Amino acid sequence: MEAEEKYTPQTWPESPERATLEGKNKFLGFWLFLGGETVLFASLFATYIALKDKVPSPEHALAKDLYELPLVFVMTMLLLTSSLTSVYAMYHMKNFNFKKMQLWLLITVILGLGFLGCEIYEFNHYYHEYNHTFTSSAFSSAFYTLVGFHGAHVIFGLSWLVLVMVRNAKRGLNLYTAPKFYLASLYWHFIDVVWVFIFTVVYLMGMVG
Amino acid sequence: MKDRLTKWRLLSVFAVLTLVLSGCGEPFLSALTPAGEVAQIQYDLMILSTVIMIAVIIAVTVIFVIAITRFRRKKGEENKIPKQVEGSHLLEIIWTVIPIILLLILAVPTVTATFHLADVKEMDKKPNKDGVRDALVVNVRASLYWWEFEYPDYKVITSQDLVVPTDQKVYFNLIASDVKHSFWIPAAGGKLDTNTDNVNKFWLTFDSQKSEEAGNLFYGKCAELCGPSHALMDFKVETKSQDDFKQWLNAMQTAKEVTPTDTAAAEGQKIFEQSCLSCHAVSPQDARPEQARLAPNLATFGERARIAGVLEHNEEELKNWIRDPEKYKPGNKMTNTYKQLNEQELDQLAAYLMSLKVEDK
Amino acid sequence: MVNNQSNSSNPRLDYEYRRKKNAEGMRIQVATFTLMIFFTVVSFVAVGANFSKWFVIPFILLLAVVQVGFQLYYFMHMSEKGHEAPSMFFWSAITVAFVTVLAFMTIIWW
Amino acid sequence: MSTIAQKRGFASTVWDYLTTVDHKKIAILYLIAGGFFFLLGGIEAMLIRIQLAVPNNDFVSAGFFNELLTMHGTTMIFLAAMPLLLGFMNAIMPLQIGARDVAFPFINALGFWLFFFGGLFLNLSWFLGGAPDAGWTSYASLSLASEGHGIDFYALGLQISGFGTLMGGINFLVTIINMRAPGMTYMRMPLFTWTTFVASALILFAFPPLTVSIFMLMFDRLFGANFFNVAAGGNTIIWEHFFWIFGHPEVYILILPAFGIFSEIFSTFSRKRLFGYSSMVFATVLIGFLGFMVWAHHMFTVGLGPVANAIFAVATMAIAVPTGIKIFNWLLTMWGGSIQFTVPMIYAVAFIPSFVAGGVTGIMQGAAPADYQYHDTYFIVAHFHYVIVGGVVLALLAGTHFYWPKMFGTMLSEKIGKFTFFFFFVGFHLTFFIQHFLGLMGMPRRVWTFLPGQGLDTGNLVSSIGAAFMFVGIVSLLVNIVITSVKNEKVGNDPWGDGRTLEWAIASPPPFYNFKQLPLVRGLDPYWLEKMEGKQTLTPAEPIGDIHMPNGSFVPFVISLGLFIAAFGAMYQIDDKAWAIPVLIGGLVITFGAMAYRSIKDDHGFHIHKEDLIDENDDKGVKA
Ligand code: HEA
Ligand code: HEA
Ligand code: HEC
Ligand code: CUA
Ligand SMILES: [Cu+2]
Repeated sequence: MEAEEKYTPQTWPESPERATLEGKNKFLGFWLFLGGETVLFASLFATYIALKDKVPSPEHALAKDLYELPLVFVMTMLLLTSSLTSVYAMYHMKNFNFKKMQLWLLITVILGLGFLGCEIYEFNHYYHEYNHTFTSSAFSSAFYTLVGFHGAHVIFGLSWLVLVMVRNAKRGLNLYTAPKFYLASLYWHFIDVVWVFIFTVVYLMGMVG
Repeated sequence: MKDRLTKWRLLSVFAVLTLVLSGCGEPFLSALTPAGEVAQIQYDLMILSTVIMIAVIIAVTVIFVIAITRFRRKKGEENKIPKQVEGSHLLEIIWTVIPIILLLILAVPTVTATFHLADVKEMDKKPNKDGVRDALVVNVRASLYWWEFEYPDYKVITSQDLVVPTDQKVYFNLIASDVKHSFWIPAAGGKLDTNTDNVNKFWLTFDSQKSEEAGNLFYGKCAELCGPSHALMDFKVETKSQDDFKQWLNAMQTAKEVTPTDTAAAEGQKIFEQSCLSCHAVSPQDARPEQARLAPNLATFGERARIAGVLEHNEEELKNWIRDPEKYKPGNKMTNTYKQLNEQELDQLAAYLMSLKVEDK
Repeated sequence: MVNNQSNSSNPRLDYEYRRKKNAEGMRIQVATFTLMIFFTVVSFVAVGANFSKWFVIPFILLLAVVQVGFQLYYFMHMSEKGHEAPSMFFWSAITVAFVTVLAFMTIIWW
Repeated sequence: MSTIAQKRGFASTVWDYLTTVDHKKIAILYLIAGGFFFLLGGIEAMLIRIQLAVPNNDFVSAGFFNELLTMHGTTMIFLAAMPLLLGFMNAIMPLQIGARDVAFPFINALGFWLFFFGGLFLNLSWFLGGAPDAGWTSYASLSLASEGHGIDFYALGLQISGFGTLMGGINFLVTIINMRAPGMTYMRMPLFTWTTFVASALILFAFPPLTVSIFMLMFDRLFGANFFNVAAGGNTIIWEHFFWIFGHPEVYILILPAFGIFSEIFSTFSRKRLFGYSSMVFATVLIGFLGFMVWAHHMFTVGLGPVANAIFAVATMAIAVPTGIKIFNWLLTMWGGSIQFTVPMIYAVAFIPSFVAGGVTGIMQGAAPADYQYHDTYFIVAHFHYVIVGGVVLALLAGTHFYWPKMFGTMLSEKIGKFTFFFFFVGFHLTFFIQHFLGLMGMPRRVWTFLPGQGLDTGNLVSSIGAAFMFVGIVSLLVNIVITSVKNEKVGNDPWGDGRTLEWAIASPPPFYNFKQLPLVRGLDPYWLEKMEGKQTLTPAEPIGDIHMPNGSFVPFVISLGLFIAAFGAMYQIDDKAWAIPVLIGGLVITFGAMAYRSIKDDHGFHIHKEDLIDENDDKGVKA
């Protein structure tokens, strides 16, 4: 298979993820998919905004009762940093340095897991402290759906990263594997993009009122 | 062949159009016989747009007919290669600009009318010292297959038959209590949804002369799919002159509970109080909160135009209805909520219900 | 953009030059990252400091938008060539997204 | 078929179709499944019309009628019209741009099977306790109140088939952007390819809101969420917005490819280049864009307020302009041409007045205050059947006749075709024209019966008679298909004689690898250009070489089957059925297992060697 042809740093093309037609197709298809995801998340944001603080009776927790800035700040830092680390991974991919790429991807995964841990803690906290569950009000449904959908993306993104890392550990970098790494990292960035809006629109604006 | 077909169709368009506009459709139901300011504005807009559209259709048809008759492949031309034209800027401009102009002609009255019809400022004006506003306000509540009309300033309630004065703006607050419905009196004006989430407001007027032509009784419909009996969720609008309307309101406000005189009706009342009163009220001044008002208010039942909105108003049908409402309105909320009744009880109930009147007749 | 099945690119490009370019690119990325962290901190501080909400909300939204621009154009390489179609579609998506959110902020008011 | 694919038995043909990733075979699958659902939706329509033929009819019960009308609308839109169009896109678009296949053949197959299983799931509701009954729009308050599992079937079925459609959309976009033959610039793409492109973009952006709202509906009904539950703070208007943010672009997803098919037909049978090609392209894109800005015209009576209504009214009207540009360009394409009235062309010609009639009522509805009268009446029913039947269905019928030879290598009978046309066309106008007046005269839509004495009797009877005509028309089409298949008279690559675009340069049906050598495109209507220069073949853009082909795969079927199974589990878990949760999990395991299998096991496909290509007799591929 020509795509699995061996390369050296010298012969490695400039944009390896797009060097074959297959890679090019995947690259474009994935970007289009992200376009669709953008609209999907916009719909969830819109729903959240419309249902924010809409609860059946006054004893239900509202946005400003729930959120705590320090935790969100930690989560944000974890995720933003993981975005940078995955940029590092792609930097090394461009330089045809497989080992370093894997290493940076691993760091990315660890940071992502940290984020996920915080989120699980957070949801658990809301549940135990405020009895704020998925079914308690329109507000809670919208909140958990938006943030949870993002969380599900994190889980999926992590699994994907791990899968490509493990699957290609022996194979190394070639024009067949490069697009896979590249797309997984794009996906990871997209998760970060969504989070930027989540922490702004949900948490920060929730605190402001 | 093709072109004759088109011409024939076009002719029939006009034929049908004139037929309809000359009064096809029933005056108590049709949107084509507007009976008030709102319906009239909408009707005018419809006519304006129809005229524009017919102009468009004619333009298209003319080009179309010429094209397909003149340029059909004729015998002996099997190998003709027509000139491969790319396009024409002039034509492009023409058929961009003319439609824009036509649309502007339509857009201006559209926007004006949209705002005019949504003007309900009068409703929010302060009530006078008796708590009565200058504007006549009716709260409409739609429930699975029946309608409730409350006159909040006068504290009276009626169901199924809406009573309104002519030649005066009537303002409506609309809401639904279970699923979404839509409040529509075609002859008086377009519909507005009764949402479950919020109160919608609009106004209508009923022209006295047009009302008379329609027999002072308009048909109202539910226009939003709401379940099996959506088709049967009709109501009636009774129009009265302003004086008669005042009298009616007065009668409603002062109405005493009916005490039947004949024995059958009196028996009927007993049965009613046992089996039916938990849902149906028989006094127009029902003070219970709306969640408790589970069924049509029957205070004016003897004066209704229809039973349950659709059946003929007579004792036979009334007994049929009580015997098995499901048969007449599938999925209604009354079926199986009361005990089985025998024929005698039915007769008594019917006698009682028919005696429920507010205005002496 | 046309159908060229097997174009395993031209490796002749100066290897050293590319290394340098990549390293330079990476420096920009790190700078971008620093800015993003800065913006984030500013947002959190603005909220924590209890400024008027009429100031804070537009302000943090603006910061979020700028940050996302960084993510898209630098981290996700949308500024590089070969991203014409992706950016066209992405911007269309953002338009639709914006209209949707706007509608839900304005015409669902009850 | 070719020498490479040998003759097979029935079982292996079935297996071949279950595992195919070839765009042409997937197209046939779409055609069969979509055609089946069309007949189903048609039968439902016939039952509706029988019930409404006379007042106070009790041919069907009220509840059953609601199920009929819901399933009619849902089936026709999601399971018939759209898949049939996707079928034509699959069959023709890759050939038109000179591609070997679509960009992601595997995903293409997956898209089909998801649609198929979603549709199957939805229709199983008939046998499992009742179909959905809240209208194809499934407005939230009613759909939450609806008892039984009907609405759950709706939500889960559409969710599954919606994923399939979304994949199809992305696939076509990538194909068109990346896989065009040398010289096939954007402004040389045939109009059908362009409309496929724009429709796919609409799919990409319109389906996510539907996905989200169906997700919310599903969670409200099955998992206790409160998005639409007003008592818990929810809001039903959210559903309406999402449904129409999706729903309005959806109608353009339907009509644009139909426009594309007609554009090809007009220029082919007028023997003329499409008039105003670039403005046609521009208009297509503009319609797609405006399509996202007008959804609230379905909600004029919801009470959004005068400002919103006015804005959306004006925006709605704006769509008349680009659509008008198209209409006039088609007319001018015929003008000065040499028109041959083949069956496809008859449909195309009949489409113009029919669609214009439907389009102008659309603009009338755009005038908000007038729409307060039209909304939810038979006027609306008339409008959208005029645009859908008079636009989309006529295009599907035209396309069936037009592309049949390309897809199957045989010609449908022209004589029966004209018969079909006559009955369908007359029936169509008879059925729907009168409905405008029914609506104005006060007949709401979605009513299972109507009372006598309201002036609605005659109109409804006429309408039902018209429907019977349409039925006869469709039956004759089926007869035509059977006769043609039995006769099996093969035709050459350009059976209409006036083919202009690349698909007519290749054998009918095309070999499984499409063009042996990618063609060099030198302008709009490349095949026509070559013919005008006296050549019978296209100039190749490359020497004969090995062709890389993907392997067939059963995985798409399994992935979709898993979701299909999981859907039952998700639905029945609220009934506390012990088996439900295991079934849900089992189904998901199948799906994700198959996905993991796919991503872990590499499949590099195979090569057809140059030698084999040369060996084959020369009427395959690009004749060079
Ligand atoms: C293929 C499907 C299709 C198409 C193409 C259209 C096209 C259009 N539709 Fe239609 N529509 C539907 C399918 C479609 N519709 C469906 C299914 C519903 C009902 C859904 C439901 O409730 O169940 C609906 C409902 C619907 C409504 C809501 C009505 C209501 O429920 O109250 C409105 C309101 O504005 C509307 C408007 C339009 C407009 C303006 C166009 C325009 O695109 C039409 C443009 C075309 C022309 C105008 C003709 C050609 C132009 C010229 C010749 C130029 C000159 C013209 C002028 C100057 C006017 N449609
Ligand atoms: C692509 C979309 C599409 C198509 C093609 C059609 C086609 C038809 N529609 Fe439909 N319709 C809708 C989309 C469509 N419709 C939608 C979205 C609604 C709204 C639903 C809602 O309110 O929620 C609707 C609603 C609707 C109503 C209103 C129902 C109501 O409000 O109560 C009516 C009533 O006349 C109707 C009639 C018809 C008819 C007669 C056809 C005919 O053109 C059908 C022609 C087809 C045939 C005649 C097929 C014949 C079958 C055979 C030949 C099979 C024989 C073979 C075997 C037995 C193997 N439709
Ligand atoms: C659950 C409460 C309930 C009970 C108990 C009940 N009804 Fe009803 N009734 C309804 C509802 C709801 C309707 C409206 C039905 C519809 O139109 O869909 C109705 C309608 C009617 C109507 C027609 C009203 C009109 O305005 O046209 C009559 C008459 C009637 N009921 C009589 C009775 C009698 C008599 C009894 C007792 C034997 C009774 N009802 C018991 C709920 C109830
Ligand atoms: Cu109430 Cu329909
Ligand atoms: Cu629309």
